[in-house]
Amino acid sequence: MDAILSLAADNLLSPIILSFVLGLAAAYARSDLSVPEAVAKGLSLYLLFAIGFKGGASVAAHGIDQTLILSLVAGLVLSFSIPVVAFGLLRVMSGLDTVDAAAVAAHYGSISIVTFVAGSSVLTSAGLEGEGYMVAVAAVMEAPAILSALWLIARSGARRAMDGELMREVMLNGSIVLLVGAFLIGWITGADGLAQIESFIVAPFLGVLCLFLLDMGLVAGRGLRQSARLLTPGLLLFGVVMPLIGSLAGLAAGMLIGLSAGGVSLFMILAASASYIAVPAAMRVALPEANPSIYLTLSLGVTFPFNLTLGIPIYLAIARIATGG
Amino acid sequence: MDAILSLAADNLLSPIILSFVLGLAAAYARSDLSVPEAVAKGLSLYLLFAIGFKGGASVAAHGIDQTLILSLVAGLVLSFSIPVVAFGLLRVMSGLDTVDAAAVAAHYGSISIVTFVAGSSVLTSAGLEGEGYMVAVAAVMEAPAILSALWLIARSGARRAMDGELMREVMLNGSIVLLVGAFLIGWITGADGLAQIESFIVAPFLGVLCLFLLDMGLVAGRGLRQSARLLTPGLLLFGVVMPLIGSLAGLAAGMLIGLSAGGVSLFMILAASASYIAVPAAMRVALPEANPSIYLTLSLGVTFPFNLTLGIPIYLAIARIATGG
Amino acid sequence: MDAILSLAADNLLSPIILSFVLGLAAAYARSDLSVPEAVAKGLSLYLLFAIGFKGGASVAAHGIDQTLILSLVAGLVLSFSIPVVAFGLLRVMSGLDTVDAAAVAAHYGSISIVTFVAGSSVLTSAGLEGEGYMVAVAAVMEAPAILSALWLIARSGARRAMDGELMREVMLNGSIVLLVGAFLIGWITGADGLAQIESFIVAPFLGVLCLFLLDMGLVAGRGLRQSARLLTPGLLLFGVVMPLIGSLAGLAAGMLIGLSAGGVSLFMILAASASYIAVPAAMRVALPEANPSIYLTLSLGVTFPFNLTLGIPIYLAIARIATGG
Amino acid sequence: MQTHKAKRVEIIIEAVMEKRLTDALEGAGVTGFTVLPVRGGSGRSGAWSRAGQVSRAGGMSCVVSLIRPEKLDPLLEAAFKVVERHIGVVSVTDCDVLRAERF
Amino acid sequence: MQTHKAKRVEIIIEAVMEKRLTDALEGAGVTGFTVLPVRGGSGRSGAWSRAGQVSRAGGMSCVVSLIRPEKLDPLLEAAFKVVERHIGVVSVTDCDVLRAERF
Amino acid sequence: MQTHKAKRVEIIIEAVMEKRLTDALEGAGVTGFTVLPVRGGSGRSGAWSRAGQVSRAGGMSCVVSLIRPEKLDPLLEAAFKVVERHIGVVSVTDCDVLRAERF
Ligand SMILES: Nc1ncnc2c1ncn2[C@@H]1O[C@H](COP(=O)(O)O)[C@@H](O)[C@H]1O
Ligand SMILES: Nc1ncnc2c1ncn2[C@@H]1O[C@H](COP(=O)(O)O)[C@@H](O)[C@H]1O
Ligand SMILES: Nc1ncnc2c1ncn2[C@@H]1O[C@H](COP(=O)(O)O)[C@@H](O)[C@H]1O
Ligand code: NA
Ligand code: NA
Ligand code: NA
Repeated sequence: MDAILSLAADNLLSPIILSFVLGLAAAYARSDLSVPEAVAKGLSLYLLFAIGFKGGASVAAHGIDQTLILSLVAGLVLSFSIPVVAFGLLRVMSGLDTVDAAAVAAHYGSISIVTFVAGSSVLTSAGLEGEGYMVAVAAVMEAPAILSALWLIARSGARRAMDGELMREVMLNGSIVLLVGAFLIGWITGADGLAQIESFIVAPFLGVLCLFLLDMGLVAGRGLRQSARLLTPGLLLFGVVMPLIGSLAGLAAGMLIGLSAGGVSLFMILAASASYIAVPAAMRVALPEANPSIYLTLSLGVTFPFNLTLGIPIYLAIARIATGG
Repeated sequence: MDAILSLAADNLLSPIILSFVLGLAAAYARSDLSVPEAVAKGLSLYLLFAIGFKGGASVAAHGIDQTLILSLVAGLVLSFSIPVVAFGLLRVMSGLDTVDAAAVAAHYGSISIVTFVAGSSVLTSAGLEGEGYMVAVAAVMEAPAILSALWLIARSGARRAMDGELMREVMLNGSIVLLVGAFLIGWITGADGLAQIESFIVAPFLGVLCLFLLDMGLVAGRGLRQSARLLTPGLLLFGVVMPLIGSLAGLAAGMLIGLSAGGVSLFMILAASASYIAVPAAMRVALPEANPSIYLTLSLGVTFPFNLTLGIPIYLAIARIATGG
Repeated sequence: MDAILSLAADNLLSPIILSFVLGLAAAYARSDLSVPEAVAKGLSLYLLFAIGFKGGASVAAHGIDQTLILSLVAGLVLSFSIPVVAFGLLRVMSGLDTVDAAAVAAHYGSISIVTFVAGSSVLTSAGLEGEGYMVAVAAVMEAPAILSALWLIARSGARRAMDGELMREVMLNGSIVLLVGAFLIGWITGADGLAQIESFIVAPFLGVLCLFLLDMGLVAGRGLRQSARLLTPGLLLFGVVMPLIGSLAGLAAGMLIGLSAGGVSLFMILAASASYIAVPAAMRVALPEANPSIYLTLSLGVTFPFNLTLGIPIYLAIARIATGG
Repeated sequence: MQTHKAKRVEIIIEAVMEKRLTDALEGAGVTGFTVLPVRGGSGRSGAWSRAGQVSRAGGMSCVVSLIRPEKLDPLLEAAFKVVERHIGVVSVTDCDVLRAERF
Repeated sequence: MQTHKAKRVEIIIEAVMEKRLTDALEGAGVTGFTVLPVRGGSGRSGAWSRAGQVSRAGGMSCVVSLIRPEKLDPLLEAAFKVVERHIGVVSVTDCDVLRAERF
Repeated sequence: MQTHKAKRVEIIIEAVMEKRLTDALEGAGVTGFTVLPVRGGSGRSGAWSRAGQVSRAGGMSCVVSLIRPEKLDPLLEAAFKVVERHIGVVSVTDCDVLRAERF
């Protein structure tokens, strides 16, 4: 318990968390501080490229075994099934109707790559490292949850065909393609490749992450300021309980596969995190009736900060205890 | 004298000054070289974050004493009072009417953070370092001058109420919030935090500053090309004399408080510099009748280049002599 | 032969090439991955500034001699004359009319600075280094080809006056001004200047290049997907044969002047490369009747990838054999 | 100068639907359109701004198309099918255009 | 398709006044508007461009609002109070809109 | 509110020709215009998008000018000379403006 608390305290007072808090505070104070859209996108391209590449290079260094395949499959299974749990919980805990509940559920089955990135850097500073291929697992977990959500809605009568075009958009959305592509490049070019671009993707990484989290704080804060009234106690509770549940599913998966303490932590983080880029876009296309303020506020305004501050240290501590690592 | 000249020569031939000159020259030659707005904003976010953080980390390292409070108070006093001097001078030296004179005066009471940043890097290469909290002093000096200018106008009859909304906008403008926020983050996370993001905010800093000054040269050059005809000899002279006067006020403040040679230099630079971001925006809201071409051309086209090239080495030399440092 | 193949293989599996391939693949798969326009421009500003500065710093370090002047003159001559060859070839190999053929020819007489940048980094990893002033040669080779193309058209009757305004635009376009300006700054500030901004322009350079090539892959891929049908076999062949011809002209020039193996390689690369930024813009002004899809697809979709993957290693190998370096 | 009667249709639509809309316009025989970026706005579903956003979800595009009057109805039908379930607005203005052969 | 008469109001205003304008519009009962970025322009006070600018001072925004005809006057009154002392232009065009229930 | 009849001219033109166009407008006595960025579009010469582009070659600008009705013809003549050989479209709409003294 002490270890968790001290880790959480360290984490809370790190530049990346404080940058997020600064963004939140600036938004609440209605400062005009803002990051241009193009710059925010540029930062996210950098983060995806860097995290993907490093994952690939790490796979090149450590080799792979069957745990890679098992992890990918487990990721798929989690992404497909978590929305069902989330949907059930939401129907019980909140007054959301089917469409809104399914839309929210899709977000929790999918993942947030920035949470993953932040988690990885906490792992690194705690002296742990996850399996490099976990970025590939992150990529496969983005999309399936969307299918589950649409299936949940179809089940309840309001047939909603997933058209092929949307399917293609979701599977080939920019984040997935860049993450997987950079992963493959890192894998192919290995240590040599990493040496060439290390001072771009490794050294300044945490600093870039600070600026990006500042921006996320601004966006989340503005969203919260506008939509906090939508957050009923039930929804708020869901936004904190659901990641814990997800993390336990991730724990189970990671332990069954036999991942390292780092890998198990990352699995927990992935399962606990909620999408705020790919899934919202897909929901606007497939479920325009669902209120975006609900799912965005919950995912970006509640669950993301929770994971960033308390969640990650908790998952890490649990993973350490569970794996004895 | 020799020391000043050699320092000035060194300074004039540094990459950052030459980048500014390149921008000026490109604008004069009507090249289509330009930095996208989003990129310019991104660079300025980086510079504010980095300079704020480093200031905070330096405070964490050296501790603080009552000079911090005294410096903040002195900064406030300077920012409030310099516009009064500037206004008087302008009324004597130039044919500007009350509104234009007050608007210009507001710019000189406030500060230019890029001049501060450039000055800091000259200090560093001269082996000096100012008190880390001078970035906080920079932040408190941004806004008061605006109030003084509005008071100057109110005095002369043309009542102009400063509405609360504008007040909030000015106090919480993005640059102030980011600068102060990053300062606090640097202070809280200290040496540990700095170590984490050093290769982002320290190593590439001067290079980023070069690109930003290239952009400032382009913007200043375009402004000058369009509005140089507004610069009467009286105004031009003001644009060079006023920073010198300001710097002496800064010198007095720094000496009274007992700052180091670096700290005194920074105080001089702040007092000598003229705003070109926050104050122009506030003036457009509060004094739309004032001609922006006058204050922008003077601040960005005359005083900024003067400080960058000659002013900083002069202030530094004076500070060294005065403090015996 | 083996050396070429192994160099080509190394090159093909480098992060920069694979990043380009990733972009191409993403565009072909119709992923929505994209780099914001402002970010792409920001990256290109960085690359131009860095390559120019490093060239200048290298001149400051090694001094210059008459080969500088000779190289500049040779660059001018090549840029003026290559379009004539290209035009003749196009009239024979493809069904393009005079206007389209002249427009394409202008692109091949001019140069692609990214090809130059990529070539320089291959040189560096092969342990070679070209004369630093080759970036100045690159700059002088941008514009003359445009004049040649307009002259080719005028010859064939369709008089097309090059107005002074366009001339100025072309000579002072942003890339030339930044490249030459940064070169001069690097030259003036020399080793001192380089030391100040090295961790900005040297260390992260290859990583930035990766992101930029990813973007170029996306843009090239989208262009190809839309316009591949315009590429008749004759045009396709031209897109591969013309760079080889150009490179031989560059080889002759470099050998006559007596450049190092690195310098000869760079001359070959410049002569082989085809513009895709400055010349297209000039052609839209001067020859609006020419179909941009043809020249852009050929230059960016065929010749650029060819040079990037196979061309550069070939030129390098030839230059080594020819110079015995 | 010689001008010709035409219609200017302006459709403000969610960015995620932009491609579907322009595909539908092309399907309806529209020969040209221009897409303007949108920075923010407000409507019944609340206010929004693109500042700092990465996802395409919270953003709109503005598609402007100049068409011959007789093509208005097919265009509106096609556009309506896409915007129907989505937020956004469609407006039509009378205008005159140069170079009618282009439409 | 069924369309309805409406007005399209386009206000080009200094960026620093944008928030004050949209607040005033909301105060006047306007239910929706869209903000387009502006890249540059020229007028009696000279030419300007956003290239390389960091300050919001030298920039304009374009606010477009579609409204029912009867709301035009309150909107213009409200807008006028904000733009009065400032540079910028206001234009009104007749238009037809789909889905009138949205306005 | 007091409004005045005016014309709203919207010219979508290749970015490389923007400066030439606005110079021509100024030559024709136009007192003001606003330039909006354009993100993409489609026409007889194909579809295009600014995403990831560095060159100004493949891009368009949108120039909007409000003018007194009597200035329409000189404006169109001037604009036509610039756009003549180039891709792009020109449209004119009737509108009402506030503060006619500004035009
Ligand atoms: N009356 C209107 N005039 C202009 N734009 C509008 C209007 N109503 C809605 N919009 C735009 O369409 C978006 C969605 O509107 P709504 O469906 O009302 O939430 C808004 O955020 C605006 O960008
Ligand atoms: N007639 C006009 N048509 C379109 N935009 C205009 C017009 N006049 C002014 N503007 C815009 O409003 C800004 C300020 O105009 P002004 O107040 O005339 O200096 C200009 O820079 C343009 O962006
Ligand atoms: N009918 C139209 N409505 C709106 N914009 C158009 C139209 N036709 C062409 N454009 C714009 O002008 C560009 C060039 O058109 P075009 O000359 O037809 O290839 C297109 O890419 C569009 O941005
Ligand atoms: Na999840
Ligand atoms: Na000052
Ligand atoms: Na060439």
